[in-house]
Amino acid sequence: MYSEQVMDHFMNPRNVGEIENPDGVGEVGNARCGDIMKVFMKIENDIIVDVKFKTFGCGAAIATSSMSTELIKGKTVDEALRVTNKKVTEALGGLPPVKLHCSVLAEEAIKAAIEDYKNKQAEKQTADSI
Amino acid sequence: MYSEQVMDHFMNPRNVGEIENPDGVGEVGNARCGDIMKVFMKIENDIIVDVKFKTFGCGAAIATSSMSTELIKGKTVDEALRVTNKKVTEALGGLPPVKLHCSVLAEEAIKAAIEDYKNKQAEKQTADSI
Amino acid sequence: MGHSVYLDHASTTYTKPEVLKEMLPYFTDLYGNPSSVHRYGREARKALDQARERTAAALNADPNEIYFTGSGTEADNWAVKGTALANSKKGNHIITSSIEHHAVLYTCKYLERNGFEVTYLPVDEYGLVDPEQVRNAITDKTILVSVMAANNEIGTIQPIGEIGAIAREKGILFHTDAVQAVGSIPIDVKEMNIDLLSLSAHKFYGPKGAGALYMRKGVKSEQIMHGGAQERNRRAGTENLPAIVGLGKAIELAVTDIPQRNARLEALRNRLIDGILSTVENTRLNGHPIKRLAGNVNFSFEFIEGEALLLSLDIKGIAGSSGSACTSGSLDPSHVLLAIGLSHEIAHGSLRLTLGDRNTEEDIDYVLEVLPEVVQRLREMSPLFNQNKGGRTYV
Amino acid sequence: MGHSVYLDHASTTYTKPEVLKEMLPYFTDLYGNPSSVHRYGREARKALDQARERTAAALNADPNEIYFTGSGTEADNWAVKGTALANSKKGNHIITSSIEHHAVLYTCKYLERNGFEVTYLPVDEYGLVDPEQVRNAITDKTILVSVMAANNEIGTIQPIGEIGAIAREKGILFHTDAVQAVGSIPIDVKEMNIDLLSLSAHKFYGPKGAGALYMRKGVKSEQIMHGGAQERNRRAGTENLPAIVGLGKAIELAVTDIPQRNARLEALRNRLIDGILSTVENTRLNGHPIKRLAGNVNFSFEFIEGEALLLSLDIKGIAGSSGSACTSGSLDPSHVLLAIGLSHEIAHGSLRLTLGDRNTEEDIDYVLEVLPEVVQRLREMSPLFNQNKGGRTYV
Ligand SMILES: Cc1ncc(COP(=O)(O)O)c(C=O)c1O
Ligand SMILES: Cc1ncc(COP(=O)(O)O)c(C=O)c1O
Repeated sequence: MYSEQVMDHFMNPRNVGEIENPDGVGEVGNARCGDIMKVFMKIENDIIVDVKFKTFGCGAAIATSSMSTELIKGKTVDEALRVTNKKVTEALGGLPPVKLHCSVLAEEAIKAAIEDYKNKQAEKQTADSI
Repeated sequence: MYSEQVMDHFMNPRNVGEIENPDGVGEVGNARCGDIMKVFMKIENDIIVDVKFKTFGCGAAIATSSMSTELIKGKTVDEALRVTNKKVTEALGGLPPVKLHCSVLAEEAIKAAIEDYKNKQAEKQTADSI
Repeated sequence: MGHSVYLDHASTTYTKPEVLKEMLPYFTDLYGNPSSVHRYGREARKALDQARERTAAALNADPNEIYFTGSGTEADNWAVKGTALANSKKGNHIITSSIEHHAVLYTCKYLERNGFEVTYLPVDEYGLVDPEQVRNAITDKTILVSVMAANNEIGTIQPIGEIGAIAREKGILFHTDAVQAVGSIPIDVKEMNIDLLSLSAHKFYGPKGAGALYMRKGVKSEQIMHGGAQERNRRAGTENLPAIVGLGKAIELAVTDIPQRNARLEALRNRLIDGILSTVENTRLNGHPIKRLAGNVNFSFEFIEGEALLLSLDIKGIAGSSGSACTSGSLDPSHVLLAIGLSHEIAHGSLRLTLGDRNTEEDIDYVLEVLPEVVQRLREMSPLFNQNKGGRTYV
Repeated sequence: MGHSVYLDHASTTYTKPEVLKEMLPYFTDLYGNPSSVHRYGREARKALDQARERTAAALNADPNEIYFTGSGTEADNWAVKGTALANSKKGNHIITSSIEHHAVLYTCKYLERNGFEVTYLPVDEYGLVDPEQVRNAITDKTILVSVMAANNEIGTIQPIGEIGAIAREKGILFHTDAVQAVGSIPIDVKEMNIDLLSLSAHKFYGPKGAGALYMRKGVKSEQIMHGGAQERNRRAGTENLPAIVGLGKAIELAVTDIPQRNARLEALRNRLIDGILSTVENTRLNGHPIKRLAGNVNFSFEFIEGEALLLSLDIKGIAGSSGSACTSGSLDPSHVLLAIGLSHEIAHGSLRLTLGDRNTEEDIDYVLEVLPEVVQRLREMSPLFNQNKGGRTYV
């Protein structure tokens, strides 16, 4: 069912955990639907210097969380926004069709975290400029 | 499907053939339905001294023809009329349910032959009495 | 008595040893349910996928156009009911032939009781459907044409390519019951414009209990087996994996070397046909002389009844079948034999001998030795037969 | 890694060697079609009759009340659709439970789309149907009550004897899906007033591809599989003889020594349940504590998702199943878990382990060694779980 890469990222997920005082946090999904992904980011000079996640969900959800955080680590925010669910899926050697929605979850969580970061930046600037 | 007795009477049917100048002949069934039985009788002093049959039909039809002619041979006409399809079937060790109608065919053929005999007797008597 | 000549392959075949061999692990070791997440399930899923690919390859279809069923009958029921119900808004008219297998015919009768109209096309004396009659029968209410690829009783092969082309041209679904055809006639669902096709493993040396329906992508059809999400949510029920694996292997073998196997079977078949025609009088070969399945022989013998003939042959170690009513407990002889114009009485005296891969010339010669005697013995018992005149006309 | 612990017997069982052994001759030697006149056919017919007798004996039914099908699903479809359609003049109302298998539930949904009305009775927190609610749901339009004998997910055993008595008293047909119950609960169709009963061989160490419907003499039902005259003209299709022979043997074994086998299974089951309860926090046993199948264990683990749990166990060589939506590709978790009152989020974290005759104490101990670690690992990854507080409430 799952590729070797998926199983590897499921069993040995990269970047699991939380970041204290993150610069951006995103949480998408809900428990009712069976998957939640929460992403924490440390961002310096627009570069994602650290990223961690916590995921409640199936094997595909955990593996895509792991892979997508790997793919954006060290990237600029703009580069990270271009990491689509398609790229994550490809990097995992594909996903069963019924599991493709899990890769969307990861994409959305990352976007939400970056959005959160940008909002915070905007707030800071507003605060600074006052 | 068929009992040993049925198979025996099918493979080695008793009384197959015709009788020249029979005292009674009965034919029932029709080719359209897949079975015809024709019975020939030689009757002396109300006793069936000889009986022969020809049958177009399935294994059960042939076996019941054989068995029923055996059962009436040497019997009086009245005794023969009491040989029901049930008795023939029993003597054959039973028949599959879908084949029970074959045993009726034999009973009817015998009745028809006896009827024919009686009609001929009646005609003779009428002829005699004229 | 040593003889044992099985000539009833159209009824069912043995499972070939190499087919059974592939099936066996799925009973005791790889027994998982293909829907399960765990390794047993994944092993099972892999086997299921492989069987689907093999089946698709045999028909030039796509694997996800193949749906496994429990039998050819289920595939036929599904093909006809499923498309009828799903397309009833478009129309309520179905065209089929009068010599279909009961799995199609009685499904059509069922639909007739439920508001559909069915045209049962006649066939000619050889059992052939005329494609032009299909065309002419089409109305703006027609939603399905179902004509079998080859007939199970008389072996006649239908011009399904031509019928498929007409149906496609008119935008009407075309189903073919290929239960007897698979392995005997090369089938290409694309080239032949087939939208739905039924098959059954035990007719081509696979196991009983597995059939398949090919359904072209995009065909609108209702489910008839409700429940679990198996077969991409279109046919519920835990897959009969050992049998499906067997189907996959068997169909792969069946479509390999069709010309060679047919050449061998046809030689045996023709030897049998010629032998019967030259040794038994008052007989009639049923079905088409050339457009017939390589293994099919079907004769009517006048003045005698088919079941009695079968029993007599059976005692001699020859297994055949008959369209006689008496073999089925029904009242009428085979609808196929009546449809090609035989009278009831002649139809009752029919014998079908269907050859298979294990049959030999010796088998044929043995039949040719036994059959004339057997027919003669029964004729001598028959009130319809007059030894001197060679028979009387039926009443 | 040496461990291989199969705990998914409710999904499907292996075929017992002694069952397979009885089946094997019917593939390659005794391969005749039971409808055939010749000796191959007669041998097949004899085997078919024997399987029918064994099945009847297992249920205290009459052999001619047993109809073989291709699966438990087909038996369920037939039972529900067949009686509904045949009795639609009497009424159009069906009563069932909300925790039936989809083979019954989706058949009911299909009937709802076709003019029938269906009452889906609720169950209590243990999954029990209340017989009094059955009684109260009966109207003068009610034609069928269908309540399963035991649930496939949570193992709850229903009071089918009581429900049967009520249905009989009211003159309404009673069907029970006993697919999970056969071999686990003694069944007597007469004593329990059962009119129709479905079973499936691969759930009791028989082969896949064979099911049966018990239909009491005199029950009015329509055919759903049209075609040949098999099964006394009520279910068409060449019989899957090897599998039917296997069903016969398997059911004979299954109903022998139920108390002894159950005692062994229950000891293992309780060891597993107690072990999980004492080593893993924030868990919930689903189903009835006592009125449950001897081999069924079903837990919900908070904060984690079932498929991830299954995968993790699978890697450790443990095969289980889950009511999580993610195992089936559907959107909602098991309707059964929702019906007993679990929230969606808890239902997603469910694990079913179903024991079989080959499982040992070592298997159980191994699971108890592995499971707590696995649960812990997943919880640590979960945003819903707070290591210190032991979890947060769901959003
Ligand atoms: C032409 C044809 N269609 C359908 C069937 C039904 O197949 P099965 O009996 O395997 O369900 C058969 C064989 O019996 C057949 O010969
Ligand atoms: C309670 C119940 N009913 C019906 C079925 C359907 O049986 P099958 O998959 O063998 O058709 C199952 C098993 O899947 C079941 O557990």
